[in-house]
Amino acid sequence: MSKNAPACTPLRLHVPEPTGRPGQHTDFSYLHVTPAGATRRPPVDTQPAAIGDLAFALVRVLDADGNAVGPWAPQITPERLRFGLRAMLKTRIFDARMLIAQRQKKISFYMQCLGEEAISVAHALALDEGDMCFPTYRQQGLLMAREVPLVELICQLLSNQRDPLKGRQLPVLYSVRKAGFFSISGNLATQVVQAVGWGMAAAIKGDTKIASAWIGDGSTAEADFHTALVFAHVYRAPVIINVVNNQWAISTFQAIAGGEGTTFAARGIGSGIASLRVDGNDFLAVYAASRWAAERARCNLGPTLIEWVTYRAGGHSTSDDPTKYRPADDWKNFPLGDPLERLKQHLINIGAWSEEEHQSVQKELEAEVAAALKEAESYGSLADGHVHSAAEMFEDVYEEMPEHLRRQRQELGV
Amino acid sequence: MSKNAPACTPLRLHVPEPTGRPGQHTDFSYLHVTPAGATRRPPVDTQPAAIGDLAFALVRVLDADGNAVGPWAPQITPERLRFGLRAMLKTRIFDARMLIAQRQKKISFYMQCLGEEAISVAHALALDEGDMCFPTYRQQGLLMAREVPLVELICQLLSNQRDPLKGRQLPVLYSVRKAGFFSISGNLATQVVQAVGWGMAAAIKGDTKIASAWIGDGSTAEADFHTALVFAHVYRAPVIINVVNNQWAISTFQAIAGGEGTTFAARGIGSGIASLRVDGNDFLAVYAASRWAAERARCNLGPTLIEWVTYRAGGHSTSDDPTKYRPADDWKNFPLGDPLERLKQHLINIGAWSEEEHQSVQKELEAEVAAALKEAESYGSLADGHVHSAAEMFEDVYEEMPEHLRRQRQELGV
Amino acid sequence: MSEKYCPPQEPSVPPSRGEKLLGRPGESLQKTTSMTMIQALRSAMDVMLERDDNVVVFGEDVGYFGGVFRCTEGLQKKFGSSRVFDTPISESGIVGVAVGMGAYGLRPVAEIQFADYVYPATDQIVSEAARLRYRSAGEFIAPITLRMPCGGGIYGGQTHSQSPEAYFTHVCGLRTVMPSNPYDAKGLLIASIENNDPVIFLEPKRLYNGPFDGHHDKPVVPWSQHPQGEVPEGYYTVPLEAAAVYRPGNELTVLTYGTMVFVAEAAAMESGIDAEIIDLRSLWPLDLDTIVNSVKKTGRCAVVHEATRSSGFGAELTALVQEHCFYHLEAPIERVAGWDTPYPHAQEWAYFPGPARVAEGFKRAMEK
Amino acid sequence: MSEKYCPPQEPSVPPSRGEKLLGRPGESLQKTTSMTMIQALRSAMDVMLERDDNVVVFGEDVGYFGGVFRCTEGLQKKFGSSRVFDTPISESGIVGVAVGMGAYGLRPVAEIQFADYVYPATDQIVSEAARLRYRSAGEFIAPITLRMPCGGGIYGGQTHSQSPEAYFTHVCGLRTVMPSNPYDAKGLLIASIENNDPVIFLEPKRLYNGPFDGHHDKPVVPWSQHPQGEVPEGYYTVPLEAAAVYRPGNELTVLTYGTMVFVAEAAAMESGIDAEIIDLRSLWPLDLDTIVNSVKKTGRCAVVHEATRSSGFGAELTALVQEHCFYHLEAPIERVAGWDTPYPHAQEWAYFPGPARVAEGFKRAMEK
Ligand SMILES: Cc1ncc(C[n+]2csc(CCOP(=O)(O)OP(=O)(O)O)c2C)c(N)n1
Ligand SMILES: Cc1ncc(C[n+]2csc(CCOP(=O)(O)OP(=O)(O)O)c2C)c(N)n1
Ligand SMILES: [Mg+2]
Ligand SMILES: [Mg+2]
Repeated sequence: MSKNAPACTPLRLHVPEPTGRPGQHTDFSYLHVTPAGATRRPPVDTQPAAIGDLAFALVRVLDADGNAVGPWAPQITPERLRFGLRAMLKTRIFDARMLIAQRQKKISFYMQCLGEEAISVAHALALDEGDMCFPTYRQQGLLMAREVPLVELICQLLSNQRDPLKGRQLPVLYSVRKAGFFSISGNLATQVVQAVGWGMAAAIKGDTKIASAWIGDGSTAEADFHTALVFAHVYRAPVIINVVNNQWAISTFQAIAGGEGTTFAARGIGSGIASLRVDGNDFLAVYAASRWAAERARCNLGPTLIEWVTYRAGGHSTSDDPTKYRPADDWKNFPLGDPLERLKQHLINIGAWSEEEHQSVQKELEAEVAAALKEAESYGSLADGHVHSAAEMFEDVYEEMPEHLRRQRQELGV
Repeated sequence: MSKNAPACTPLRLHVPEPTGRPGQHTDFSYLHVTPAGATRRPPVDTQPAAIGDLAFALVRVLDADGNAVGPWAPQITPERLRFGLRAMLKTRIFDARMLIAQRQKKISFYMQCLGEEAISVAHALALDEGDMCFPTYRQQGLLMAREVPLVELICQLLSNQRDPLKGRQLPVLYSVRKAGFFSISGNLATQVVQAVGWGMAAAIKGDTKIASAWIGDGSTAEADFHTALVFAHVYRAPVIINVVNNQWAISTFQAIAGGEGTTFAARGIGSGIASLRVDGNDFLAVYAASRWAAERARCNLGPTLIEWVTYRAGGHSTSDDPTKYRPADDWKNFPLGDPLERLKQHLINIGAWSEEEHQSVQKELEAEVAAALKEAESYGSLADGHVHSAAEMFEDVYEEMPEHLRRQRQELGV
Repeated sequence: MSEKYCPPQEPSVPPSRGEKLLGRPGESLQKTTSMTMIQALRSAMDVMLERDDNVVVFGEDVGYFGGVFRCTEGLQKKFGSSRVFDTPISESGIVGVAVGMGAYGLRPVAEIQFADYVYPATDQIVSEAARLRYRSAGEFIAPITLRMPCGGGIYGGQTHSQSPEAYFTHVCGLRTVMPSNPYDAKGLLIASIENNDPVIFLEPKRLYNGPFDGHHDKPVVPWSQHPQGEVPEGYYTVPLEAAAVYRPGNELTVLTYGTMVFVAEAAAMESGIDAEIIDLRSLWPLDLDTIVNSVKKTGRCAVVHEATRSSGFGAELTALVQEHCFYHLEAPIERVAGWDTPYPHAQEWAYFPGPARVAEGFKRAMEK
Repeated sequence: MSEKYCPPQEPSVPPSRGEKLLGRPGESLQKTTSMTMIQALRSAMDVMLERDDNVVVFGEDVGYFGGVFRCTEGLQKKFGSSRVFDTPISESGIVGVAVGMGAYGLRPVAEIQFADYVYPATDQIVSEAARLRYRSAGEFIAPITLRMPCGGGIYGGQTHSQSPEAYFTHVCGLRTVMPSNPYDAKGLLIASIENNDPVIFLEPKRLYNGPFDGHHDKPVVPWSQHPQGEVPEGYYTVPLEAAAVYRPGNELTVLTYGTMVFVAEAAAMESGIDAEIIDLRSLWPLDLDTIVNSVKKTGRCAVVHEATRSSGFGAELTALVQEHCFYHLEAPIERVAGWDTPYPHAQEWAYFPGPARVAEGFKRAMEK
């Protein structure tokens, strides 16, 4: 072997760092935010190879004044938008109340989606009944938009005797089949490839229902994300793959998941998947992009990957203190703002909402959440020991309980 | 939930098919072959984001007449090219002879690299001593270029008493540390992320050595391929990721691995990795692209992914009969030709080779291989039972043999 | 175990060779045919693809080509490529999409090309398929069957020879099954496909073409010369969770499965020990009663498997037997298994627990 | 086991509380400090990062933040981000790059955030790390240490509570270690980092802050009140493959490890049984002599672990004891373990094998 090496300095390991740490000010220019209305909207049947640029652009509809501009401005009635705002508000109020309940030790653990409400709520509006969502723990907005009774959800959070999941799952790891909401796994990323399988099954059966999968920026590093892209592409599965890029994965910045110098939407390009990068705090953009993707899926045009650019405004979970690893006022400086405020402004602009209505809806929803919590608490909680019986622990391991589990249940004496 | 669905036909599953099956004629236009010299050569320090087009192009140097044209035509002496041709020839002769030995039941199993010789040989010439290759079972060209004694290799193939791997590995799963050739795993794709780890280690230690990893088109579907891209990108690991797209993975066409409507080189784009698609049957293009990637790695410019477009001219292994699933004359119609013929023509064009020399070198190498086989056979084979002792089976499980393995060895009475 | 798949009087050993009409619950009398294990498995998939629109078959090379062991040959042609298809080389993907399809309502039958390659799918199997019913309190299930050739004896080296059953038997929510002959292979595969729990279906590849007894230097006996090679052509099931007494005996209970059934038989014959050989067939959940009854009768027990010994499934069998039959045991339970090393290529037969080694174990179990 | 890491007279129980000077082979007398298990683990990594340039530490959230359990807090600041760094969320990637680094010559110490999340890395562990030395006949090795918190007791639900040791003890080529106290945690972690085999290092998270005895309704006892919370500040090792007799006794041998050491102690005290509690520390390879000697003395044996019972590591322990001590056993070996279900969130204490259930098991082992 000969000497080919150019005269280079010694190798060194590059370890990405965020532009802001506690006490500093984050430089958000890395987001490459473009003006609302600037990004083109190709027809749904465009070949993925022809729209690679969209994975590096940013689909935005609402401008700084709250007006809907550009080719992505969707056809949607004020009525639906009002429903959306209400669902976002409900999500936020619910989260805030449950956070308190956790601090009060009524609930053992909680995860909020503060700042990300538009993504799941607007997406839910863009889907059809019977479409199946494969969510992570930060899509409670889907449940609010699909009007799942709050008492049911809170019983799961309290792990009480009416917890539909029988106390088996950590709070927030819901499963709500009737609302098209797949059982949330504690293991990251596993559900994305399952969603592809669900979509393939729908295609095999000649159904018209599609699947929608959710994954965080950090979790895209998991192998199952790749697997999902490969299978979705190969079989043109009717599925939407939603990457919620909220900039953080617990304490690690999105660059540690591979966001530096590229985008998460771009992950779809190599797999020949139509890919969009969208302002996730822009309710109208979320709705429009979701409709575009759902239509593609439903018309046998294949999968779409959407990166939703947003910010995790709260802690990762109730076990987390984000001020340890990022500036405390980061969200305030986040250039895409607050999704709730932005939709509210738009509705006010088009004369479909007002400050007064906002106040009264807020009060109404607060009361609704409080009442639901109260009712759910009346069915007990983990804290007070009113949980599903220990005997139920042995059920649902198999369809029918095998002998060895019967013996174990007897040994426990339940 | 409202009804959003457009009026679409029922969903259906798309299952890709090759353009040719047995008895048919493959339409190779799906390869999008461009003329030699047509693809640009950016400086090594170009940002990956600026060269996404190269992942869909095709780097070629040798034109139909065997002349080196265009910006990728490398600086390389005729001496080195002659060495390269010789190593390719040796690889092909070795493969052919070992295939016969397998048919003669001297060797239990064999895998040839017929038609793909340029990729590993030219790549080896572009690397430095101390650089570490993490190969698959189809890079024997690296061993030929690095002049590993043939007897040593054949002893591994014969699983005999001088097999350096003590009879533990299937034939062809070599490990040759001194030649910078990492132990081949029987499990696909696992070594790519290990190569990234090796490169990260070199960077951590301020070394100047780089890693080069190999994977087949089919195996890119494995999760470890994605993992390798993510880690290589995040830490800017000094590593070259070689995807050998030989169009087939046993009986499945490259579209089943996700090659339809896109390229394997394009898999790097989303991860912000510089990515090239290269004519793998063009020795000069392979050398030039490998040098470009090696220089990037060595100068802390990060990883490069290269898709080598080639064709698996033989069966997958000696257990495989490709006429069952593809046209028998496919290779003849493959538009990128035979790498050996192409380099030979070029060398003849520049006056550095001749038909006569070719014949005599061929004879010489055939004799060398035959002699090596003969010598290796004199040390026994699996067929005649002259293998490493059963006692050695218990060694190297741990650094020092634990008690329970001592007991088992005693039980076996060896 | 559902009644439906477990007719109480199911014969564990089929009638002897020759065309025969068998009565099966809910089925008319059936014609039988001599089949290899490969043909029997293919027939099971064929029958189920025909009976149930929700059954789909896929895996690496299983579509056009019909699988590297040809188990799915002809099925794509017959049922079309949206029922039987090739997949990318991604075991985690194969299992992951199977889980999603199962949640939708299909019954996926997926092939892992070799059991040695199942590890990338571990998370989808352990964390997902096995737990989906439990964590969703029954809202979603994963009625999937994962077929995979296992075991050595074909000079496959360390990555084409493994017997990974112990990784699966530790996972609650999974069923693990391993047939030892064509009749059981077909009946168990149909039962597995119909079962609503995820099933790991291990196929001892050394048995694909004949009842290999470990004498690798002797000519191969084909299934056509063995009574269990006689297989009904249509639908029938062999119940899960039911062991078979493969060879009755009085001196020693042998617990085994897969290839080792025949090796144990050879060892019994060669050592002259009157061994009762129990072919477990379903490893987990297990038919403990059959085991306990036998050990109480013989007072001695040997456990034989090809997988590495330590923390192998034989450990659980040993623990259960000593727990349930302690006062009946006259000697320690013997384990004969693969050594605790990877499966070497050249020393295959020093690794494989052949008849001589198994017979030694039987003798030790008898001596003390 | 290398001599270097195995001083023959290594005391298995450190001297009692208070600042003390300990003599260690090859080390000068050392100051000790009261440490939690987290501090002890951190100290082990700190010492090794300092002593050996080839040691690197990484995993999800372990860099800037210092890990979700804070085990690596301050290490990035001290040693820089090319020695201690965050990784993408990819357990297979974490182990995969560790294998490559090990082949290069580094000694990676990687954290898997919870043992429940190790499954995506199965293939890299089982097929690669564990087999690299063997398949390359020693040309390449994987001297890696994979730290991972395991076990329940913190209301973590099914994916923050698992004890997956049995998947690893079945893999030849792997070492599996589980400390039960700060002193052992530090000494075993240093020994693991120095060892040239891949080590699965399981950390019972319920013990991070104190010797939890299973009485979840009683106040938590901190390590500062326990003799094994007294830890030398510098370098020392606790040998691999060496069990510790945690509590001597004559009536019953208890084989256990991790959290269950203290639960077993509570059960022994509460049941009044004179149990000899053996803390295995290294699960595999195993210190069988200590076990056999004890069982031969007591004639009775109970195995206690938190992992699900069936095909758990307790099965192997049971099998080994009956193989080696059959004629000394007066009663069946009892297994007390987690139930064969996922670890439920709300029924945590009905699942966890607490002192009452363990004491019941002890009584059964004594009765017959
Ligand atoms: C396989 C696996 N590895 C690690 C974890 C621990 N974990 C839980 S959430 C999380 C961060 C996920 O970040 P991201 O995907 O960005 O989602 P986000 O929390 O921001 O919504 C981690 C590492 C896990 N649950 N599963
Ligand atoms: C994890 C794993 N799955 C499956 C296999 C079986 N297998 C061996 S080679 C091969 C095809 C690989 O095709 P490709 O990556 O294109 O490489 P090529 O053989 O064409 O060089 C398969 C499926 C394996 N060895 N490992
Ligand atoms: Mg995130
Ligand atoms: Mg290929």
